[in-house]
Amino acid sequence: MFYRETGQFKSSYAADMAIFPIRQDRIALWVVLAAAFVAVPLLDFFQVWPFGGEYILRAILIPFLILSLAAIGLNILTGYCGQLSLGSGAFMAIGAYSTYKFCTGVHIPLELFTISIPPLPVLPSILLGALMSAFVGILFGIPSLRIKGLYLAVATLAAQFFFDWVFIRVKWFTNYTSSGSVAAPDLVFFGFTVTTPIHRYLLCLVFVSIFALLAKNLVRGNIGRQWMATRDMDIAAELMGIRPLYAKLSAFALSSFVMGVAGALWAFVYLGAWEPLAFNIDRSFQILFMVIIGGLGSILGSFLGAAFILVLPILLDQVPHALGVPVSVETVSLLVFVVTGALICWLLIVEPRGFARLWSTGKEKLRLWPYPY
Amino acid sequence: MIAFGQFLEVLVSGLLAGVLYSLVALGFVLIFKASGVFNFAQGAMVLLAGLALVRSLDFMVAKGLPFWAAIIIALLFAALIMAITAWLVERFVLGPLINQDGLTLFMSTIGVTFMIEGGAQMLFGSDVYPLRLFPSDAWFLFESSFPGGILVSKIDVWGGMIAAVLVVGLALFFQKTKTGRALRAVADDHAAAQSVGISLNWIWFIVWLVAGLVALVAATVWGTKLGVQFSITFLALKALPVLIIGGFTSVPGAIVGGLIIGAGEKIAEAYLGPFIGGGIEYWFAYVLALVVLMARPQGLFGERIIERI
Amino acid sequence: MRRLTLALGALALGATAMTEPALAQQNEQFLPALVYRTGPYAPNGIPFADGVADYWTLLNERDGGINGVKIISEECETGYATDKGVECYERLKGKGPTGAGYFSPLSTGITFALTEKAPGDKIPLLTMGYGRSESKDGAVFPWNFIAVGSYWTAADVAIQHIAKELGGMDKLKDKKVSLVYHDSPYGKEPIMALEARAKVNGFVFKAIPVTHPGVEQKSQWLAIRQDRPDYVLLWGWGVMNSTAIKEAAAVGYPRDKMIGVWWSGAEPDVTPAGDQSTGYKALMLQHGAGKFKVHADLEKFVVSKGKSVAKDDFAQVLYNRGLLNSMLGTEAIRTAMKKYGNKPMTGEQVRWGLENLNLTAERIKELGFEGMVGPIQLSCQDHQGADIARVQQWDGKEWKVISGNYKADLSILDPLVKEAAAKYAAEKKITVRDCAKES
Amino acid sequence: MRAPDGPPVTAGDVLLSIDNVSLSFGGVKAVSGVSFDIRKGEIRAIIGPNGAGKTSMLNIINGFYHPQEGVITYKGEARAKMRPHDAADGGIARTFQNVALFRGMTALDNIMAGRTLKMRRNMFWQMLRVGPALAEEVEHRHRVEEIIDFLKIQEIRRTPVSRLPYGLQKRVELGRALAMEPELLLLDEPMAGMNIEEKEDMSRFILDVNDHYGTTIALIEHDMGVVMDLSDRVVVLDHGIKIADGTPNEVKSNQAVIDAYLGVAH
Repeated sequence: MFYRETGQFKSSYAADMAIFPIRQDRIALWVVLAAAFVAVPLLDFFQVWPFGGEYILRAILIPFLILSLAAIGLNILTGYCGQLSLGSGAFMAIGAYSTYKFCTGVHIPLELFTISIPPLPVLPSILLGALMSAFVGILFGIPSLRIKGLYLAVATLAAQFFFDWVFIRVKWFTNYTSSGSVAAPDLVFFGFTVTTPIHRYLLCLVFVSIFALLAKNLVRGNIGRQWMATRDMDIAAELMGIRPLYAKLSAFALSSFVMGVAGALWAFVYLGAWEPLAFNIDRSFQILFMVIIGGLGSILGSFLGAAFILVLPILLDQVPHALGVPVSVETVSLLVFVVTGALICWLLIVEPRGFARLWSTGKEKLRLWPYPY
Repeated sequence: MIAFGQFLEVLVSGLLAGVLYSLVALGFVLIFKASGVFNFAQGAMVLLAGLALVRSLDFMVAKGLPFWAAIIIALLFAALIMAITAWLVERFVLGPLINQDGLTLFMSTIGVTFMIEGGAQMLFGSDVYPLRLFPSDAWFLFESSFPGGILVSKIDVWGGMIAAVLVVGLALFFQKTKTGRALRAVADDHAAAQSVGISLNWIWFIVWLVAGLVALVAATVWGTKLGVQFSITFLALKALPVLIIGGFTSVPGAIVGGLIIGAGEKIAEAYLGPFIGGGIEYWFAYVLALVVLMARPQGLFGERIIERI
Repeated sequence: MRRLTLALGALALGATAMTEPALAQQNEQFLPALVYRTGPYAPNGIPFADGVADYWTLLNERDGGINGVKIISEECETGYATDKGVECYERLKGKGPTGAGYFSPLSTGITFALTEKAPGDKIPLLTMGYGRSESKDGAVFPWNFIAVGSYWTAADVAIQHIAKELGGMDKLKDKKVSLVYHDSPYGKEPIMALEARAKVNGFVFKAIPVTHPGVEQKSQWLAIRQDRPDYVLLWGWGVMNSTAIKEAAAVGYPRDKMIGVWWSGAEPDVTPAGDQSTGYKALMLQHGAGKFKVHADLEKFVVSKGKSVAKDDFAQVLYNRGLLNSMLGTEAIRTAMKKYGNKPMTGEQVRWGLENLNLTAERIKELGFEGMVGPIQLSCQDHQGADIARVQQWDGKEWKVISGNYKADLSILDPLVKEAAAKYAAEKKITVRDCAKES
Repeated sequence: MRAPDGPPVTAGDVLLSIDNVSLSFGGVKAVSGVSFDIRKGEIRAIIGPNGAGKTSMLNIINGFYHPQEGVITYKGEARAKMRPHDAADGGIARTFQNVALFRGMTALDNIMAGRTLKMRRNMFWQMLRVGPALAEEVEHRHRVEEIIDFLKIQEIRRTPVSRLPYGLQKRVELGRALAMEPELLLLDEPMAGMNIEEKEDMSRFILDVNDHYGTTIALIEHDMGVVMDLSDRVVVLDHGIKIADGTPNEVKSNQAVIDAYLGVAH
């Protein structure tokens, strides 16, 4: 009834090509953004339920935002360009460690000359770190020109394990600390030091909003169509003049760039101090789950998937305690495993294309409601 | 001479270690071959089989049963558990997902992994349970030719023999039995197999059961090697490069892939490792697999991918 | 529609759980426990968590809490994953009338992450026998308490024990000592101290990494078989330890020439290898397995009442370490109460208590820990409080103490601590406290 | 590598010529010694029984297969081994025997994808999607809307192509090829599986394309009636060998062609 596009006429193609051509959707987006940018800080300021303490911000919203960003990164590669990757953790790690190096100063003495970069502020460091990640992404994307599907997925594990090893073994990356763990420097942006949870949250939110918008622009533009064409039918795409080299490597580069930013945020904003284990194979799988459950080829799906995979186990974990059921922690955490697994299977049976498809089917139904057709 | 002896030792232990990875890789191959499902849960199935085996074994030994009787009953019990798992997976997960694409099926097996990992530990406990089925000391061969001899772990040799028996058994199963032939038919063409009256549900149950039994065999060897505990699930990650080198669809490929990966990673660790800091086995196996894939994108024994339009 | 209601119900429940209105009684001390009872390191995580919980139960059952303040606690499963640990920390830090008293994550990765968060939240970290070795320096790390021992202490004591077996420090010269370590910050910690020792004593040191989780170590042990080091130090965790012992047996390396760190010296590390473990040695974080006076109390007040969470891990090495961990924490709270009064302590107050903790021999005897741990005194400068350790040996059935206490050579270690702490302070721009000025 | 940019080819000149081309797959000959040419502005049909090597011929023309022997001259320049996208660069577009649309995309996006080569703004501009990038997107959308109007598929613009009926999919595919503004359009059985009405529509589209845009068209078709009506010249292949070449009427009365279609033994 209320969700109708009747009477909304577009007078230009530009309007027709907006992210949300339907007015109700646009309103919904503004509501979400307002909630994220205004309501959350206000609720936090007045410590209104459920924002008492910092738990929601620090343990749920911040990791949710960062992992959503990583999921957007992987979605570009896997969802839009169809290149299955299990190396997300590695690209996040490259982003994190490179950012750390740029923040603390790069000094490489070579035979003939010395590369020396003084410590940079955090923001340029993050962007440069992400560039490093993009560069490595291109390098590890080259095999995709020959290797396809699951074979490629397993091949990307080479990147994962190689970089796990590099960041443990090469002491230069950790500034020669005795244990090889790294602590992030202060987060200073334009002279302002980000410390409180709400500031950290807003920082992540800004990054995620910008990158989500840029990613959305890309996927609905020419390059996005090239990616999807390569995904859906690579031969036909090539016969139409789409260069597989350019399409695939640009997807690898952008995806790694976004994942690099996510990695830097994960290390600097969420963890604060980290070891390579923070970006191990489990992280790669976690992000792949998010992308598949959320919906391949959907920016919105990246958020929904991240929410499901991250938040569901945390919620489940607290249900018995909230109900006052005396169950041991061990049983609860095993139950969480079982229930999460069962929900994943159930969701796939209900809608194999993930949350994003559920969402759009729901919208279609809503458009027609109360009529069945 | 010493150097050559050392090389031989590294090579032999690498080859044998590789065969042990193959034991896990075989389970992947079986399911992929018959249903096109990349079964992420294979590692978890090894854990489940191992836990079922060791816990029932301990229970019956504690009840005073002679060891040989206890081990037979325990094996049967573990096989039963794997059969139940196969039935549940087919009935409630893969059955409803028939005709979905590979990625969805892969994701669903990840859901299955969570359920098996949680369920197995809930039923049988999450501690470490020692299992001693095979001797775990070593032989020292050719001591006259090489000082100290060439070390060969007995359990690795046992593992190798078991893998050989398993491969022969699987080959016979596929060639000689009606079910085995039906499995091959399904692997070749789902729709055609259905049209001649082969029930896909039955086939999927059988293939998961066979993969479960392979997991049980792997659990006897790896359980003896490591003790039955959660870490056993990590073996899946060691089996993946084996799988890609061999090709997802080839049983002999899994064995050959195992030999290549095992020998390759051990030789790299022994001769390249010292120069770059060591601990390179894990990624070296994957890089080796990547190099093979660059030459043959479908693995050494995988079916050739023909591009048509 | 019914589904939706259910889903909403679950959400609401979750949300309530997260807020947990402070309905709890005011005279309760909240103590969180980050545990891992599932996952790859569960066999080691379970006994420790059991010991921690049982000691708190004992205090409540026997003494009615700490000076009348009842202990309430909540476990949170981390699965040894850093991000899960951080989530648990955030979930538990504000609970109870005064918030969490202290945290003991029992994971190097989580310790690193929490080290960055604890100062902001004003909650101390009690990392007994693990974590950053340089956090001994309380001037730089006011919130970290690496009480009883650090990995550098461990490394030093291991070398001293080797020297004693060889017949003197001078005998170390040109001997070969190899370290087989878990390839992670945890496993890498001792390398710096061992390298320093090798320089002083002239032995040849070699570090051999094992990739996490350590299920495959054939190459490493073949290298050891060929290299024939005089001693092998083992810095493993979880499945890596028992696998190392088995591989050592397979290549014929004598187990009594192997010395594990105190995280490689518990029952789950040796039992999977069966008889092959016989003769294997490990350091003790002062204590070992076995029952002491406190265990009699535990049996009387906790086990017999069916309130113990322990199964067959009662009085095992890691269970006892859990007891010790809880004892240190609660004694710190008791110390803090002397200053702030007998009421629930805030994290900040517990920090003061830890920093001023002085466990004398008499007090330890009173607590029933005599024979498990020696006197410990913490201070602003010294957040470790003790630099001694012993060595135990597995005789096939149980751990036997085979040495007296060794005191780590601080002339070697303290400069390392100073240097590493100063580097951390510089990188993080921390204003170093002046301990001379603090009481 | 760029496709040849020879001197401008005017109507009636030879646009593409194929000289003595042979192609085999592991010993099996798909095409052997075939020569024919395509003139600017004509509709050229390639016919023949199943397995005659027609699709292989199209694959050779747009660079997907590389013949072992023979020379292909396009716009006056003999071309060396080239990749399919170079053919696309040179103005060769194509539809497929079994619809090869991008199944996950809408009809509109499929056709927009055909504009890829014409779009110049780089990734950075696309990311921002303001100013010149947006203007470019709008401009190409105009061109695509013209094609949509032309093919009368306005209603299904936003529908994912996997949900469209077969006939419409074929039409979208034609639209996608047209969006490339090709000089040479290769149509592989554009009317396979269609009913009479749909065939008539498609025939009209093909003729209109040829008329309006002056596009040279080479098509493979089984329906002889359609071929005879549409094409200017016909080349007949059988078992990879050219057996006839000429106007529809010439070909119709050629004995070799009749034999091939009736299956007379050679």
